[in-house]
Amino acid sequence: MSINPRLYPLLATIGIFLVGYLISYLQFPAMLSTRVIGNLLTDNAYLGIVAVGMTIVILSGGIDLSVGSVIAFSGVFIAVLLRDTSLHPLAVFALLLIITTVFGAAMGWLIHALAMPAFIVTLAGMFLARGVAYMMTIDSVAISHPFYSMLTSAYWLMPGKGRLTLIGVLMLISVLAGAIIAHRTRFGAAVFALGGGEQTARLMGVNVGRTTVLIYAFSGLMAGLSGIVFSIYTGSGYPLATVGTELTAIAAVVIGGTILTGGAGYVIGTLFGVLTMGLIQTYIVFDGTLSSWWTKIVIGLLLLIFILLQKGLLRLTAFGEART
Amino acid sequence: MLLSIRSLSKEFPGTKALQGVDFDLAAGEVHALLGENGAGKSTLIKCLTGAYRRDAGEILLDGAPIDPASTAEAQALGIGTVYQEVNLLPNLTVAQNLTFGREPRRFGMVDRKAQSAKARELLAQYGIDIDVERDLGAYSVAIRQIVAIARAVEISGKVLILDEPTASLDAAEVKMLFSIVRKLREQGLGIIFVSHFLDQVFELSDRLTVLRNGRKIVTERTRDIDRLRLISYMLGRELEETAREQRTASNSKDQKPMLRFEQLGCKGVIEPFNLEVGKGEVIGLAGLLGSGRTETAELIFGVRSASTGAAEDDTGKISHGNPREAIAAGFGFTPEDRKVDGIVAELSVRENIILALQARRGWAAPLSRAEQERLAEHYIRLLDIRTSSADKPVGELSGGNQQKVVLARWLAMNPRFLILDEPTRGIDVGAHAEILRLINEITREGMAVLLISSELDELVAACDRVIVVRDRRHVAQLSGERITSEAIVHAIAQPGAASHTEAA
Amino acid sequence: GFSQIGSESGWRAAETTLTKQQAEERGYTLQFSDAQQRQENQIAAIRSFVAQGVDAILLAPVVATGWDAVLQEAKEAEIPVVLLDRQVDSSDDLYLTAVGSDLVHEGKVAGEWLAKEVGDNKCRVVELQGTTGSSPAIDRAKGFRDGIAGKANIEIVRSQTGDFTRALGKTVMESFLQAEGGGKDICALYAHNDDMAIGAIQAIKEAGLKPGQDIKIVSIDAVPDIFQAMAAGEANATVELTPNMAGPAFDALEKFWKDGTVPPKFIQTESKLYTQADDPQGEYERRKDLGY
Amino acid sequence: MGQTFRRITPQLVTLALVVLLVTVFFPNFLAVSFDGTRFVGPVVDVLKRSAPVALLGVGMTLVIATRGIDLSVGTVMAISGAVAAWAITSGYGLVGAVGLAIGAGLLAGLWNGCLVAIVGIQPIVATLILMTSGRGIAQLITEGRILTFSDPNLAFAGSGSVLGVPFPTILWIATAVVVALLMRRTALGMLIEATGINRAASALAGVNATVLLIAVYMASGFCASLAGIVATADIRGADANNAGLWLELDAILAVVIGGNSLLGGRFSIAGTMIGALIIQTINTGIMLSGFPSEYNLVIKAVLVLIILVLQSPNLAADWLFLKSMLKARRANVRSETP
Ligand SMILES: Nc1ncnc2c1ncn2[C@@H]1O[C@H](COP(=O)(O)OP(=O)(O)OP(=O)(O)O)[C@@H](O)[C@H]1O
Ligand SMILES: Nc1ncnc2c1ncn2[C@@H]1O[C@H](COP(=O)(O)OP(=O)(O)OP(=O)(O)O)[C@@H](O)[C@H]1O
Ligand SMILES: [Mg+2]
Ligand SMILES: [Mg+2]
Repeated sequence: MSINPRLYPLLATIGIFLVGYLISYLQFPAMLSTRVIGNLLTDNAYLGIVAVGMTIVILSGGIDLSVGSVIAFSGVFIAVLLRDTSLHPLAVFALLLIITTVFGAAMGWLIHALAMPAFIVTLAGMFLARGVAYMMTIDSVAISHPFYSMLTSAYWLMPGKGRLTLIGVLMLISVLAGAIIAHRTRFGAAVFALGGGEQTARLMGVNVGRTTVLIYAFSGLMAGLSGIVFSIYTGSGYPLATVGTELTAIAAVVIGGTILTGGAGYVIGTLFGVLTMGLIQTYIVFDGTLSSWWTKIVIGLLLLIFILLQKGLLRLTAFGEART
Repeated sequence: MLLSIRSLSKEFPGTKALQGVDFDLAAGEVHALLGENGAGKSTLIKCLTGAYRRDAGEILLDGAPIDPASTAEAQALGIGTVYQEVNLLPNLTVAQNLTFGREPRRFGMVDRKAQSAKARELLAQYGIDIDVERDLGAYSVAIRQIVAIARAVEISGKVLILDEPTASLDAAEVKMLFSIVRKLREQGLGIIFVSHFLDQVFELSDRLTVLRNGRKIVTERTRDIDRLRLISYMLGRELEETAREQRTASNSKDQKPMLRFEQLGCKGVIEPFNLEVGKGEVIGLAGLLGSGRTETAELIFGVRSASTGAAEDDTGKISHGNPREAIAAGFGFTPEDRKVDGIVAELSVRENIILALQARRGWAAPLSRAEQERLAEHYIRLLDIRTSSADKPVGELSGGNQQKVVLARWLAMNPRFLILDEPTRGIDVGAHAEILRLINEITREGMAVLLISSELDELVAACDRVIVVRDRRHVAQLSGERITSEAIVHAIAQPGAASHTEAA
Repeated sequence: GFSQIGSESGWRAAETTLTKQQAEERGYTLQFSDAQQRQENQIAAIRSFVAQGVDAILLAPVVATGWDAVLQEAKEAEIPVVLLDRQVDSSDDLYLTAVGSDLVHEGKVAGEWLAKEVGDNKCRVVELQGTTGSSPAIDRAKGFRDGIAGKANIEIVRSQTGDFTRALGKTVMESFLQAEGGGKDICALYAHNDDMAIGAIQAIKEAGLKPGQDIKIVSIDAVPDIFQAMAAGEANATVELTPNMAGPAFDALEKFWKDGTVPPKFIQTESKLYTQADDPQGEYERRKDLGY
Repeated sequence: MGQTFRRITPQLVTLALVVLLVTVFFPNFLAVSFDGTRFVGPVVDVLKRSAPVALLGVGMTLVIATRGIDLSVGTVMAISGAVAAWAITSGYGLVGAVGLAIGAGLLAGLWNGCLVAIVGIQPIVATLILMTSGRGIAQLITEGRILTFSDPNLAFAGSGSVLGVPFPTILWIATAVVVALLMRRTALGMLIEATGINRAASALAGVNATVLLIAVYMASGFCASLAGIVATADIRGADANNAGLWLELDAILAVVIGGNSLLGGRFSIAGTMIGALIIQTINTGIMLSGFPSEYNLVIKAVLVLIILVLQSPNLAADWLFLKSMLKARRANVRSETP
């Protein structure tokens, strides 16, 4: 067989997702409707987008804990600006994306210039972004703008009444763009190189500083975009929104087959990681009998099972490889 | 001059690595850079390519001063480098490594097809045909070394720097490399060549420069200098050739073997083999790269678990299923990749030396600080480890000195059976002789040694018995007078030779 | 389908228990979904409910805004939605009705009680706020200020968030005591929920003062433990927020299904004030098994 | 001793600066008085309130030294607290309650350790699993409400004092000292560092890395359970929903502010303890200063950033560089003048 072993983790991820879906379907036949599939894309759009940025960061051996707060900040920023000024949403979007990108770049610069671990710098970034969101408003602010209503109701009705929404499509586009950046550009190669080892990457001619700044800027950009999508999804800005999303995103990236220490993984895998997380959520809602605490326990256990399955699958293939 | 270095200095905390070094490289020459471990060769190269910032001095390329702040800049100037520690990315494919930073692009995107084609084409020059879409990490050290060389050659428009490129290559590959280097020389490149193999230096280089303790000692034409004088330049003294003398015949001939391994093997890794180890015996393992020598050692030391076989000594069966059991059974093992498996970089020289000892005593019985210091001082003196203090992090030592620290760790354990996997890789002539002398000495006290080496001379000089490994099988055994370079080469190359020597 | 916010407090656990009890008593099957305090999970849950085709949706919204789209979807699928205990900003034709108490009103009741209690004496009040940015915190702060409006003798000298938790309530109260001359300068405490008040009571006791006498304590929710404290004379007043929101909700739904009676858009539950005069021990006994 | 002191000098200076800053906004910060039974004052509060983060920090330092991370400590606090409260209300007595709570913490650590060391899951993911599901377990025990108890002995762990010093303070200092001594007076410290820096090489040298890793996660679980007992005892009730929520981040922050590298290797428990004090001083300072709550996070973030910048290794190198340059210039000037 001529499957490149690099692809095994990715194939394992996709395989596990499909098996998971099959099991859910056998239990709840309603799971296999375009409605559920459309929901899966729409509900996880913001997570997918932010996970794409997180994938790039993790591929480089870093981590970005600030994204959840940045999404919340974005929502508040958009809502407050649309409430208090007469700017067009598109202008606000542009402004926001510039801010979040610069914010990410600044964190990247600190990480590089101070030789501080990304975990800590982005942790401070996480406090800061949410703190600024609080300072803008502590209230949740509704967005009522005709342009927004248009965005919210932009969808394509699939056969079977499922909706393929604008934001769902936006997520798919982001994944595609992320995949191209990671796997088809020199910048992407530099990202993988950093993940393989900073010292070596430097000796191979990677401009470590510039690459680090760009990586976190990209993550900031994706977090901003995700914030926009989230504000379209909820139609409001709320400083307490998306607490802990960074951890969900990291989990999705890891389930997607990317190695947390960096240097190996696929952006497409992350899409399936996100969908897997969504599947777990949907399954639990369909089940509908779990108490609050059992919900938490079951989510953790399912996460564990997915990771163990993936590890087992990889070990099996590695074993097969060794024997040939 | 193509490249001139004027009074270059570089200081690390506690070490003056380079002091006012001058160096000239002409177009169309191979210039060897020589010196003991820690002399400053790698540091000079790193200052030249922007990996380190120099403290003082200037560098002229084609007469114009250059000041590369990063290796990327040096590459852009046409300086290609193979660094001492393999400097490629195991998590990228071979093709990505080869074309890194200069990937062929179409519509702004990396063109995978062209990339692979180019990689295959580059490797073809070295007679290598592998799947370039696989991760580099899946290939052996030798392949990685060649990929690094191919990449550096491809980048170098003017200057090619090779820092110990042949350390993990075998004869055929070295030959291939040399022919490529000669071709580049004819094309007018300047080539800097660092090696501890003096034969290779004499074979390849036009001129040579010797560094000692961070200072330049001499630059001469290679053909004007002889081996002994070169060595005395490097060491600052004459080398006693004691180690060259044949080993005093082993005294274990008629005694019962101390250890016996029977039908030890692991599916897909190495065929089952038998091995008897006598007290005070030095057994050599010879073979090509990838023949399974390291695997043999790993099986014995329990790094890999054996699927068949058993070990026993005169008290009965011994278990060695993992390194700790092997250590308890009195084994020791210095792995071939010292950076990955040997040193604990941020711990001090002292802590690295006592690590195994402490691990055996258990956490609750710490060695006293005084005892630790005594041990460290002892081995630093015994092995002539060049370090400013016993408390220096071992990662800051030069490569050869790191190797000596790992050796010291095991000597401190005083095992009865010590496995040395390429113990002299990257070690200078002086230390090389030192280590061989040391092997001689410790075995005289009864320690048995399994010596894995790619240097046949070394095996010939040190061993009582040499086992030849080919294609993951132990195929032949030579002993006593029969151990000669020719015989080993013969046994490695000739399938038929096996039965012949074994019969003898 | 019932989309609950989460289980961040005992009160909410009680609400969940009561909702399940009510559903069981009336013979409905309840699809329960816990959102772990996250709106996105609630939205996803409602969409799943719609996809599953449930008969009605109960929603305890984690935040007021951002429900238009998903409520619209439910409406298109002709599934009535009843909001529990918290309000949303959406236009009111998107849901059948909302059952809840008026958070501002609760705060106001507490404030008015304090105003009456201290009369014209000078009173420096410290405030333990709920989670910054949450609607109860915002509204209860506002209501309380409305309640004491016009009383120049009552002054809120310090307010800091206690995150609705007992532990932070205690921690923050300790620093209030430090900051206000060891507590001698504080006349009353207003806590946005009972849990924080209970934590604060411990802090006051440990500082050597008598809660309920040296410092008057008024809080909101009426959970069993505060009645115990009131019975011991350590707390003064609490404003009830009943966890039985499901009862009125099911009543409204049943009427709606029977003859299409559209209930009023807001069914307000009572914000009853309890003081030490209201048999706190008895109230405690009555409530302690409700799953708080 | 002198070496340890030199190592944590930057942290001590930072702590002094933070204290100074808080004193500017709240002049009485340093005032301590004795009210007959115990010391009172903001500083005493800081020493007492740093108990959870400091206790978590002890275990976290060890885990991080092995190049790992333990995100589950906050959750383990909640579990242990719930177990303690449940045990004491079901009549197991003080010893039973504390024993069971510590047992729960050790068990949680064993679970994490096995996932990391034996199954080979990356620490951050392995502990993330317990972080999410563990809180469910804690809630399962308390059934989602606050499980109150009235046992004065257990409450002593939270609010009692010995010789006027709050018990939590004594507990965290004692734990830190015992663990630090255990690490440095035996070879454990070095073996842990070796494993963190290079697990493969350590294993080849005969270090039992697997057992060591599991032990380290169990130590973290143990410290978390102590923190959980303190937190529960403090409010005389187990609040499974909120106990230890997000405290793992503060603990990690304390470790890093304490001058330890997240990449494992060399560690200093004393540094982490100062780190915990710095964080708690900031927290208490924010509360005392009377700014509105919505500013809390921004103030904390900005202070943390400033501290990180000041302690950055690169900046330290720049300092040395500047200093040596000045010295060199002065030397030059001197040699030129005569
Ligand atoms: N990063 C570093 N930090 C501190 N000291 C260093 C560092 N790198 C090298 N040194 C010191 O500089 C000196 C020169 O080292 P260098 O690596 O250049 O030696 P070398 O000639 O290449 O030796 P070898 O033959 O063993 O490779 C040594 O004493 C070494 O300890
Ligand atoms: N990191 C690795 N990953 C996968 N395979 C490897 C790795 N290192 C070596 N191998 C494979 O293992 C085999 C043995 O390689 P190795 O070079 O260790 O053999 P050896 O006989 O010990 O030679 P030497 O000691 O001279 O290097 C080779 O076929 C190689 O492809
Ligand atoms: Mg070197
Ligand atoms: Mg080998």
